[in-house]
Amino acid sequence: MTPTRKRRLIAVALILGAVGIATALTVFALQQNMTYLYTPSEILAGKVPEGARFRIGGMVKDQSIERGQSLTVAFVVTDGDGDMRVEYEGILPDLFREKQSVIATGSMQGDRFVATEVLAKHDENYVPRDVAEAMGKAHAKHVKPKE
Amino acid sequence: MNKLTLWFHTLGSPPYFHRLAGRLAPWLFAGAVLFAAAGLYGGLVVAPPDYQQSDAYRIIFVHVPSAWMSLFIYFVMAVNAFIALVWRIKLAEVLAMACAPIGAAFTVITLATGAIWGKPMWGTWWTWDARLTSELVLLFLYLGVIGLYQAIEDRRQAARAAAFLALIGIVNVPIVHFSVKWWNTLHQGSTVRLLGPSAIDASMLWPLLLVALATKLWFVASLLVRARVELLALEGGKEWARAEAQRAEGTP
Amino acid sequence: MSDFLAMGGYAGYVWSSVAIFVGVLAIDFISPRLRRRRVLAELRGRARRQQRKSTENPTP
Amino acid sequence: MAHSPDHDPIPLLEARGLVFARNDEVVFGPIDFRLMAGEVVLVEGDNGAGKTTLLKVLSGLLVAEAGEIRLNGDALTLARLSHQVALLGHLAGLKGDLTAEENLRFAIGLGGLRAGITPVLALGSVGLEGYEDVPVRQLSAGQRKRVALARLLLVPAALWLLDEPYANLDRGGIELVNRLLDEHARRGGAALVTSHGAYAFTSGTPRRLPLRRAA
Amino acid sequence: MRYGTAASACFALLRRDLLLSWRRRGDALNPVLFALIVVTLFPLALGPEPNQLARIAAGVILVAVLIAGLLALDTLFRGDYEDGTLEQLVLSPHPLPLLLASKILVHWLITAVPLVLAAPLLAAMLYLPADVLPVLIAALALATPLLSLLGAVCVALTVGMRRSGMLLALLVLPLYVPVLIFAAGACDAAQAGLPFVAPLLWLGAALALALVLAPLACAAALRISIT
Repeated sequence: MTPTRKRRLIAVALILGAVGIATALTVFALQQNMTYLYTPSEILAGKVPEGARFRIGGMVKDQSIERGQSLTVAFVVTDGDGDMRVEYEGILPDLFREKQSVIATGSMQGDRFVATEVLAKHDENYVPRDVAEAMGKAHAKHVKPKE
Repeated sequence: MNKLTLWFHTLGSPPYFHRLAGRLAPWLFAGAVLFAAAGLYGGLVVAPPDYQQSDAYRIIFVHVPSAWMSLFIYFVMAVNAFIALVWRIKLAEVLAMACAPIGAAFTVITLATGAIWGKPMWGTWWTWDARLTSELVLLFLYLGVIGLYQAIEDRRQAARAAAFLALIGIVNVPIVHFSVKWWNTLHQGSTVRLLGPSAIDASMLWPLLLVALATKLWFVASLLVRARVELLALEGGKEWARAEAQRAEGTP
Repeated sequence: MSDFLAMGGYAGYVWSSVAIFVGVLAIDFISPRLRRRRVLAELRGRARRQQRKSTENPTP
Repeated sequence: MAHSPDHDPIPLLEARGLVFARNDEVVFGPIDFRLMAGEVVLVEGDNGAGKTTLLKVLSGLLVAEAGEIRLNGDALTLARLSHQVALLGHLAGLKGDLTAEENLRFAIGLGGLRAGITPVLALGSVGLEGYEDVPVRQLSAGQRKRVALARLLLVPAALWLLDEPYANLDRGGIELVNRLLDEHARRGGAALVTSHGAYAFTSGTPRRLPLRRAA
Repeated sequence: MRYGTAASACFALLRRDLLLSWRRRGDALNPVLFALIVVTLFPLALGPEPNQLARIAAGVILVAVLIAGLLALDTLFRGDYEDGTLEQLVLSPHPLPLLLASKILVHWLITAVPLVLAAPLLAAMLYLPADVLPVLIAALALATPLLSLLGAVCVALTVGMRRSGMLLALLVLPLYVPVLIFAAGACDAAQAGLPFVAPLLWLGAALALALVLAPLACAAALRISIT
């Protein structure tokens, strides 16, 4: 084997080895929750450690918004399977409404989630109002539990 | 020499490219303005309000095409950078370097309009989620390529060094694109998909595609104009460049 | 017409976005043109200098 | 090359149609020359004629615009630099914080060692006996140049590319360079030496390669 | 005649760089002193409230280490470039990536390892909870070689420039962003009591790739910028 060829072989072997190790570590990493975004049912299942600051994601439950004095507000976030009461004080985004996806940051205090920030997440669907109403009537029962 | 390489060499000859680009660019610009006007009219006037976001969603018509371009241009830049580094073709170096400012412009538009859109809808100008952060890194990469290109005295060497940086930065492009898939973040997923049905009503889709087409044409036009100037500066000592300078004196 | 300009209360957001889009692209349109003018002026200057040199001491 | 007779020995270094350009302006070329073993060639030219650039191109540091370089008949490429070439540039490549001997030991580690010589012997033959343990920082410019010359004696390169080796040297130093070049040529080595003409060889009359700035 | 092997060349380079930094051993403390001063500034600017400091401690330490590393990057090739040794390295017949890997290794040992060792002190200054410290050190141990490797590629691109400081920062920081995000992510998660292994695994994966690819890229970049 010529020296050049040997050198090239070693380089290729090294690169393949590195890619292999990197892939293995990535596969391990992907099995963990890294976004720290939990759904209400995950919280109820005890997947969030005590006292942790994390983000909760889900849909604002229909007719659950209670506005208190000044800017305090309480609502229930649901993922279809579990409900979690969220309390927040501050200005809410325009999109915040019932049946809207939200992401709130905060921590558990007892059995309720106290948020320091509430952001509204809109989906990637864009539909004219009348079309949405027509669709809404047709699929009134189909609440997407995914978000 | 086969036909393809012959064609490539003719096109790669600076005076020929200069002439061709000078002839094409105005038409491309005109087309871009025409399509953009039609698309924006369709988006801002004709298209109905969204059921969730009402009229605020109309920012999509400038935000999304710019975002596509910010990634697309980086890809074009990296391809040219690769060609420049491997085959040392001058035109490829020039094209790669001409991509950077245009890409940076579209990235700035994407970030600015995104922030403006985020404020009323999400409730924040900025959030450090994966999509936004990686797009910001994309801007830094563009600026790094421009900065490196400006900083080195020898133009060819500067182009090669900056092209190398551009190639390293290509890692970021898939991260930007797939960030909404890989991380569940505030930014919504892709609306318009190449495969499968798009998640946008047809009445809103056609203006979006028109503006997207306009930005593509604009990119090509701007690329040609910028590459043209760069070639002129690079080949200042050559006969054709001198002739061009004399010819342009009469028509300022 | 004013309804259209008001954008359902989001006028500031929508129109500033469009303005940024148009404004940044306008800059992108102008800057290579300015650079081209500079480059051409520089090339003419170089040509003049060379001409002067060759008339002052013509090549033997 | 169809005309070259078959019994012609392979030149140590050969350049064919070598052109170098910077910012699209030709710096030198096209140049053709051959350097046989046992030959010393003086590259002459005014300031800015491209002498340093030529040596950098020949060593592989810079890439030529056109033409080719052959070492012992094999094309020189970036991927295949060889032990055959030693370059002495404007910068000596010495670390001020290290002693003369430590610097030379590093050079050996990087470039290999010629048979029958040691760093101490090499320092002796450039007139620096007893300076082995002196940090290079404390040496004069001329002495540093001598250390750099000692590096050439140590590494097993057959081709020396010397860029202005006479600069900073006194009369004794100039004679030293000439003596080293003579010895190197007699061993079967070859050297390409640049000089802007202020110093002449004291022994023999080497071949000259004039270099003029391209119009 | 004895032609050197690649291994002996790397060994000579390692030996020389270590010897050089030993002769200037005072310089090795500079990054640590810098990080120490930066960390000191935060209690002065934000007030000495332990709870508040503890919350930002990991992030501040990571940023201080990152910037200290950034400032030290310039010395990686500067000396060798100015005295011509870099030319000798590029001209040597041994694989340039290997030689550069040796240089980067020494640079990491000299500039980054003291920072990792100083991390407990920095952490104590900012009241970082004791159970987060091991995670911080693990994150630093994975992140600092990654920073050195990525930084080396950018330094190689700017090596010929006289004043490259600001530009170098502009080139390097985008590449540092993901490293910082994952390292800080691990510390944050540990502090919040959430699982923290995933970001460390990502760092490990990136390090494995960078160990092999960065020296190659660094060599290519150096070849471009030294000509």
